[in-house]
Amino acid sequence: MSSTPPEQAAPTLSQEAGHSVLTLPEHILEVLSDSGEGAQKCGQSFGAVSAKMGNGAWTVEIIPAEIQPPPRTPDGASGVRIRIGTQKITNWGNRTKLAIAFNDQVLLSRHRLNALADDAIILLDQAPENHDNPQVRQEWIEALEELSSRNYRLIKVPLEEECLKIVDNPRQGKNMFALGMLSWVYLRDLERVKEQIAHQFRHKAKAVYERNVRLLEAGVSWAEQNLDFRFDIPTTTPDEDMVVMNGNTALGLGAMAAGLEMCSMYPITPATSVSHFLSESFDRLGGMVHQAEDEIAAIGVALGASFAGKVAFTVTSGPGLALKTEFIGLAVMTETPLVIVDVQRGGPSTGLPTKVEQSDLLAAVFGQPGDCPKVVLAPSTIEECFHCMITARRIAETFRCVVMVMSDANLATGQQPFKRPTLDPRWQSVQPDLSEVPVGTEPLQWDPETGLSPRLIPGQPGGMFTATGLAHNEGSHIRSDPENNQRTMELRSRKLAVLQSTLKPPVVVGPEHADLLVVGWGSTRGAIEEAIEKGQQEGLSVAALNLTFLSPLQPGLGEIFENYKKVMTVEINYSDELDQPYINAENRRRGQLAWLLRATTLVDVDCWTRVFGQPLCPGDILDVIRGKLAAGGQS
Amino acid sequence: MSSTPPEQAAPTLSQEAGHSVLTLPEHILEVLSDSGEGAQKCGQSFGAVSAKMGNGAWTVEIIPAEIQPPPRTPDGASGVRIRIGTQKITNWGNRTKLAIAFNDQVLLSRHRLNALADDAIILLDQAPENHDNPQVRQEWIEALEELSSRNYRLIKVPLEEECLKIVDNPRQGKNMFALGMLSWVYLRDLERVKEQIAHQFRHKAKAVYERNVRLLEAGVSWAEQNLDFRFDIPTTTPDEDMVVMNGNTALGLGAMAAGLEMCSMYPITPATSVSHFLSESFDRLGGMVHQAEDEIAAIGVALGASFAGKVAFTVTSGPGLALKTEFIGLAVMTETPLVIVDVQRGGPSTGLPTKVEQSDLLAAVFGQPGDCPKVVLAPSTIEECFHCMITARRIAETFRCVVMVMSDANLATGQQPFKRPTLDPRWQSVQPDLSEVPVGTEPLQWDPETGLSPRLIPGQPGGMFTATGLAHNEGSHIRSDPENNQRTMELRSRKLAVLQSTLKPPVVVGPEHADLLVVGWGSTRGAIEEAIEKGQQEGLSVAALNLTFLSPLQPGLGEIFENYKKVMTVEINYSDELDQPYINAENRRRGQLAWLLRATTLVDVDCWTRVFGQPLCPGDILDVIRGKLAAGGQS
Amino acid sequence: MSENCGTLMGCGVEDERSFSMDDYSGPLARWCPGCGDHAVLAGVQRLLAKEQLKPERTVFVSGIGCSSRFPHYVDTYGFHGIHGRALPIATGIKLARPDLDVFAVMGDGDCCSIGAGHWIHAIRYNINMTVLLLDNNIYGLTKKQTSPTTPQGFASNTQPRGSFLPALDPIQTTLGVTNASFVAQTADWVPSHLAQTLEAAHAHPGFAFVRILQRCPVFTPTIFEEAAMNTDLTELLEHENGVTDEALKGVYPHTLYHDPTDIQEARRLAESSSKVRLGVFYADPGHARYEELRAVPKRTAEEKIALLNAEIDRYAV
Amino acid sequence: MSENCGTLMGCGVEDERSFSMDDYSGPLARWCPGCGDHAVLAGVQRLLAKEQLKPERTVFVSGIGCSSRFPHYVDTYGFHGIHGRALPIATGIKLARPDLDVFAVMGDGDCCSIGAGHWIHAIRYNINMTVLLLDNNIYGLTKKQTSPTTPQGFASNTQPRGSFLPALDPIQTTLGVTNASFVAQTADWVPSHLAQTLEAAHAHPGFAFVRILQRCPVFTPTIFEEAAMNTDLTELLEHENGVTDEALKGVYPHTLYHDPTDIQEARRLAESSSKVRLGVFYADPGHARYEELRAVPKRTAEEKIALLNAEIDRYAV
Ligand SMILES: Cc1ncc(C[n+]2csc(CCOP(=O)(O)OP(=O)(O)O)c2C)c(N)n1
Ligand SMILES: Cc1ncc(C[n+]2csc(CCOP(=O)(O)OP(=O)(O)O)c2C)c(N)n1
Ligand code: SF4
Ligand code: SF4
Ligand SMILES: [Mg+2]
Ligand SMILES: [Mg+2]
Repeated sequence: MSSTPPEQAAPTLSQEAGHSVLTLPEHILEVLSDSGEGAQKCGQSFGAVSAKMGNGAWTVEIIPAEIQPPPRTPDGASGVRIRIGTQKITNWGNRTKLAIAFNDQVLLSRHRLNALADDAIILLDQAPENHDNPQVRQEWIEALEELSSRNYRLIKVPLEEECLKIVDNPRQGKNMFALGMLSWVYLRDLERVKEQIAHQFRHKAKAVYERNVRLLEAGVSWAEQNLDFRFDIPTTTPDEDMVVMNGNTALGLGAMAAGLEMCSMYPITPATSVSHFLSESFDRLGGMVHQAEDEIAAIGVALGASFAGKVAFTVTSGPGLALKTEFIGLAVMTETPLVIVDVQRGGPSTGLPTKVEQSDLLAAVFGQPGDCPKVVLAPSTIEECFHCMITARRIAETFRCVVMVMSDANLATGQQPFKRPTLDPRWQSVQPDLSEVPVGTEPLQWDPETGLSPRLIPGQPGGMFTATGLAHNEGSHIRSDPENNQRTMELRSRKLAVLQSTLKPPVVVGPEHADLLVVGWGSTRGAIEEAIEKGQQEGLSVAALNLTFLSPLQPGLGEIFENYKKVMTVEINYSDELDQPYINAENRRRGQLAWLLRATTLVDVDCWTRVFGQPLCPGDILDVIRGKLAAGGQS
Repeated sequence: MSSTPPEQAAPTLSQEAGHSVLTLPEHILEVLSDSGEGAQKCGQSFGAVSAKMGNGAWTVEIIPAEIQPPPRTPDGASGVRIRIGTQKITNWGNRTKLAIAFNDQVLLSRHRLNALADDAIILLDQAPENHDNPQVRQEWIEALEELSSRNYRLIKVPLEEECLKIVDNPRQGKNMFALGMLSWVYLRDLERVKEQIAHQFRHKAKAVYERNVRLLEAGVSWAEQNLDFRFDIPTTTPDEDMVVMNGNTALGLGAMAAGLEMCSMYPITPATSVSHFLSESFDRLGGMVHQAEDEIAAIGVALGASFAGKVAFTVTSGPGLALKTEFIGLAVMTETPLVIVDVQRGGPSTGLPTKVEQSDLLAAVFGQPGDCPKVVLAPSTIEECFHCMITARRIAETFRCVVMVMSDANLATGQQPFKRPTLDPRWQSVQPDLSEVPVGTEPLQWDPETGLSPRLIPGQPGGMFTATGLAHNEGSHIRSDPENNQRTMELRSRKLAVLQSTLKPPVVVGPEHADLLVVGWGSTRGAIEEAIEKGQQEGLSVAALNLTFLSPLQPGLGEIFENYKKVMTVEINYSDELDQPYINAENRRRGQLAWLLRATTLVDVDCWTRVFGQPLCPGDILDVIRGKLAAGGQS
Repeated sequence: MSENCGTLMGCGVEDERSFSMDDYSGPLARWCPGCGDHAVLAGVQRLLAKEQLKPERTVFVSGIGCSSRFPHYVDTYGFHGIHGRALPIATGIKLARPDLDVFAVMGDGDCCSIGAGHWIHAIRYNINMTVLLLDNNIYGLTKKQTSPTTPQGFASNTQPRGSFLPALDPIQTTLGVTNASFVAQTADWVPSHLAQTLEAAHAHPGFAFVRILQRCPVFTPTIFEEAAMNTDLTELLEHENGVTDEALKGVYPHTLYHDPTDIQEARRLAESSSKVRLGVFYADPGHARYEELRAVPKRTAEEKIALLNAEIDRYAV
Repeated sequence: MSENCGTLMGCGVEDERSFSMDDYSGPLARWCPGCGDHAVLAGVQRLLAKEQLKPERTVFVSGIGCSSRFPHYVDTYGFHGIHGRALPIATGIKLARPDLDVFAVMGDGDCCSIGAGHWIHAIRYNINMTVLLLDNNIYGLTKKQTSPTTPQGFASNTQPRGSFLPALDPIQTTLGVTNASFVAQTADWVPSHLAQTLEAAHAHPGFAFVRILQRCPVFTPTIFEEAAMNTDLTELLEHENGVTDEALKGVYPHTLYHDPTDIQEARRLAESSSKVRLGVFYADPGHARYEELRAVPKRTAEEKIALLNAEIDRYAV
């Protein structure tokens, strides 16, 4: 699962049909519109075509907080960033090099967020400049003034005007015109683009497809006639079959591949789309999405289904996870297998529902009253979103335990090509065996060494028992004596140690000994590894480590950390910084993984974290690495 | 709040009216019965009288899991342990020296739990020996056989027979007869005992009182005629006014003394009795107990009331705390003052509802998705149960934050005499000022250094705003930009550092430098301090530290720990032990406070924990200390 | 009602076992002497024996409370869950395994207070299960706190000067929920009526909600005393499609002919309160059943793989 | 209805301010163009101005959803809470401060799905507040998932082949709960009816539940289209104690005389479904109100200390 960031090869310039073509190892572009103008569709199509042609790609949606925010407002910007490269792309990169904006205001939002490179090329619809409404014209003037603080190369495009030649409502045309422009600029294979459009409109009338192709072609020819730059990001034909999808789709497919048979959920952003995807296909496979009346019922139904012989899962995000807390305890106590997917978003409370954060880690590991040992793991790529569900289901069943899968909003909506998984029937859960069990078979016949025990399933003659969340013995009979309570807690806890004993130490990316080790978990992996690779190219002594298992932690961390002068985590969650008022090393609240690592290894693990509601940029991480290494000896 | 354990003075023997009177610094006794036979009333009366006479005392209820368990079953044992001493008593001690048992089976339960000293004197009702029912007679024989494995001094008492001379139903008489016996054995002031009975039956007919006094006196004279031992635990007249109550009553009184005006709750053992107590008196003080439809509504109502200008609180236990998780996040995010009392019980899940555990610490500190800084504190004595509510209310209001008070089942039902609090009107919350605020006053006018801000209360003209759990700015307006999110998290977190800067380092009990420091929190304090004091008397180099604040931790811990070769926690929660299969230093799951301390101080804090559903015994802790010190250099 | 053995994952062989009430008895029930829960347990065991339900294909699900200990005392499969959440767990079991015969047992706090949201929605889902509300008008296990069904004025430990509000009527509330399909009331002290009501409920294809008036001699000894002693205070609802016990009619002087398909009349009867009405208020097997609407095909691992491959193809590069 | 100024912690001085609709306007509402929530907001602001409610003594409480953004757009105090929990928060506010005028605004998912338990209990508490259910038959904010009130067969992202179950009827459900005191239905597209219904609800002393049929042009454009366009599909409930708009009667051909104190008839009307019925189904000011029953004396700190000392004396040694 290691990533190879695009090489920083020097760009080469060539000449093609009168236009300079700059060959680059990678590029970052954005499509920005008012909500409802289809920038996301345009961008996702562009990303998919690029992946199909053999580029590495990573797309990130830019999602406004409202359903239909007012047009022409910075807050309402809707769009997508696409980073493409010759090699595999693992994160959204630093700043955007080329942006197509359907109006000045949505562009401003990205400008204000410092998302655009200082020398970015910007293709901006010029319609507002001469708008009927004087307020719009005034806003345009002010926006251009504001934008002039940077060295952008701003190109006015008659986007609306050109579209009106083909459609009545330009709101439904600009995105295809833009796709045409981009296809020309990036030398995309037009046939593939049309195939993509055909697929997209496969449920619509043919005329719709044709109109969109006309828009596409108009965009191509306008660009050809008016633009003086093109970018070639060389493609490499992948030597294996590839698929491209976002993390939530991958989680859903993974769930089906794992043989999970029920997804019991309650809608919550950014987790819901897992269930949207599954609602379309799951029942054909004999599975079921159950939308429950609330999050508590959602996990309760999943637990009931698991008790009855399935391994069910539920998918949620922060506020929903909070509501499931009590039921998680019951699943742990009754040793009912259960998979819980938490697609993390910005917190606390309702927080930033559409934005990324990694702030549920400690709540996942420690959040339930009483002693609740459970497995917590985190996918770090879209591909891992798929495969982790298979791992999760298998662990849940083997260990009769709760497995929490910590994804996040960055993985959820990000698209990335990856090797097409070769499905294996053994990944599927085995249908429960309902044959009779001998008299005396206990429902919790714990192995005294490992704490493991086989499940009894309703329907098995002779196996009748009552599961209970009260303290109980191997017969699941209520017991409150001290020894039994101590022993059963021991056995439930032991399972984590047994699992841990089967795990391998995590693999460091970079030198085995160095001045600094940067540790991360989940979706930040690509950005961190790219940063340390850049750092190494600069001669910095730095390595990276990504942790898939957070509970139990993989073995060998202490030994690994010894090989580095300094260890720090990089996370998308909150930590105090030492230069802030009142904060000192003693009272500092630290990043969540940093906490876990410090308590476990007693190594002085530092952290750098941000809660910007955005994925981290490799460039910012690199700056942190430089700073940390420059800070010299004091660790 | 330091405790002085009873001195281990040598017992003295004297002769009084033909009976040997043994003078002892302390004694532990138990009264054991079937549920409904009133052993608890007997024991609590005995404890109260002892306290009034000037003994130190600590009572612990023995509570069966069912409401009316079948009679004559070990599981159904109901009763009370009372430890009295010349000096202050801070915990339930080690093993019982004298037990009165109303039948052989309830006695067996305590025998099996190893709760009785090897040389305990046992006064056992002899009625079952010649019972009509042969099964009962058989059980008696087997029980006596089982009990003979110890050196108990077993004395058969015609308890039922004697009671039947006075009452028709001995189930309603034995406890008073027993109280009489105990009063004689322990030289209690009979007038005080009668006063106590009078108080107890003040709502009943005079005849009831008189019948009970007859039973009492019968017990006294039977003892006088038949027993050959008496114990004198010398009393000291306290130089200040004292009160005696259990921890839940103290929490309730503390809440009223603190000026809290609403307790919004849902019944849950062992927290409910706080609200039972308050339901009787709170509304006379202008307060209110609201029993909500569930735990979520309970905290929601409290939050609403706090928003409207009160400081409200809710009281719960593990499963209820789990359900409140989401609302805790909302309170943190909206900076609404709120006090949450968690009377901890055995977990996980429904666990051991009537038994003690300290397993909610990490859930309290870390249990909410997203970054939820809040204050967590733990009373360690009944007296602190009272005072901590005043602290909690004040912090909640000053810092506009959530304060969690972690009590437990041991404090909840344990009774102890302590200095009568001198009430202070300044403890009361100030009635909200509803005067107009100037235009532009923001609802979250954060001090940029401290993160503190004054509350605006509905009713204040000019102050209108909408509280929200979404990310927001000082105006409480929804904002999703990166800087605002980072800054507001910083400010909410900062408040903890500011509070921490006002706290004093905790005070070590025992030597300032030693081989071992035992750290604890909450109700284990008395047992730990008694153990280290005994240890010191043995010449062991050991000290103790109790932490009142768990979030933020009090300052100076790192420096304190440096003065000890080894540091360990002693807690009533679960931890793996290194000699168990598969467990090693790396994968070991540790006590909850140990985790916090390791991560904070990077000191290799070890732990010894038990989940026996019982308070810890000083003797067991002392054994652990001996073992830990014997283990020599390797820490 | 369950489709026993054979349908989904069953044995396919004719079952020759026969079961007595004893075959369904778990460990000795630990309720207080005189607790109405004992009578309900006996009634349920009688039903199980009468219908010869296979112990291994029967599941009792409960929440937390005195009444929720129920599953421990029946020798079938069981899930003693958490407070208020019996119905989601039961729903999950039945959705996963429609072949199992599912009973849910709840207390009044459990069902009507903390569990109220699930209760409303489970009525609406109308999943085929037998649902018993053991209503003692009090929180038993936690020792006498007011429940939603506590009569106004009745003193408890949390409302010591009497319950503030009129008691919630679970029958009326259930009848208000769209898609309610079976609603009945019986009492622990009328064993034959209890038995017949349980039979009718179990036979009903859908969510069969039975409120059982249940005596708690420890905390609410007075509440049902009169009704249990004085037969004049009871009115039996009688109908050929309801519960009709000729023997009982000799004991109870008041009988009312009521057609349980008439929901308007059912609501009217639930409203007026001069007598304790026992019987089937409403029953209509024609309502939409969620688990039926959600039936999914059974697939082998290989079939799944094939379908899944087609699914993945949609994302092929 | 609130007792403004003076009672509990008020100013005692005559208030000379007068408020226009604009005085109640917060920042520009960010709902989609054409969203029915805009009309409800306008109706509420009209009510506030009509009743001259003091902005500082008025509190809007909501959960999470499109509709729950409501408090942000009214310039009074507000609490934008968490999903499903508007009613507990509103209850806490009103219990603590009966002098405040409290409104609760909820979506159909918010109130009838995740909030169902609180909804049932809030109806029963019957605390004096005005409660608006903005029912667009869908989860709006999370982008088109089935809600309990989604019509059977209507496709959503979680039930793409159509909602499985018949829609829950919030009016009928509310009418089933003991102690329900005011239940009305109106629609965002009939402003004058909306306004009068809000007035009646606000004037009602108790929990005044108003279901507002609310158009969501983005996710359920078809659901209310017909009803909003074709006046023939609507039936107005008319009564001197209900909502009666002579002007509207000219527009809507069907009017039904209904006495809102007749709960049986109200339930009957809520049941039959050929027309969309707008009006007051039930209103009776005589029901027990929890916050009234719970009124506590006001005490000074000194009084409290004295009472508390007496309390502590009980524990003196
Ligand atoms: C989440 C949670 N809240 C509260 C409790 C405490 N509790 C246990 S049983 C119970 C109520 C019991 O009353 P009821 O449901 O009527 O059942 P009964 O005991 O009367 O049969 C409560 C509040 C709990 N176990 N879990
Ligand atoms: C605890 C929790 N669960 C789920 C969500 C996600 N969520 C936000 S709004 C909503 C439902 C919105 O539908 P509705 O209540 O009908 O309001 P509308 O948007 O239609 O006005 C959901 C499920 C959440 N924010 N919190
Ligand atoms: S307390 Fe009441 S309900 Fe509970 S077991 Fe005893 S009699 Fe039954
Ligand atoms: S999505 Fe629907 S309910 Fe939400 S704001 Fe838009 S139109 Fe209104
Ligand atoms: Mg009950
Ligand atoms: Mg809605």
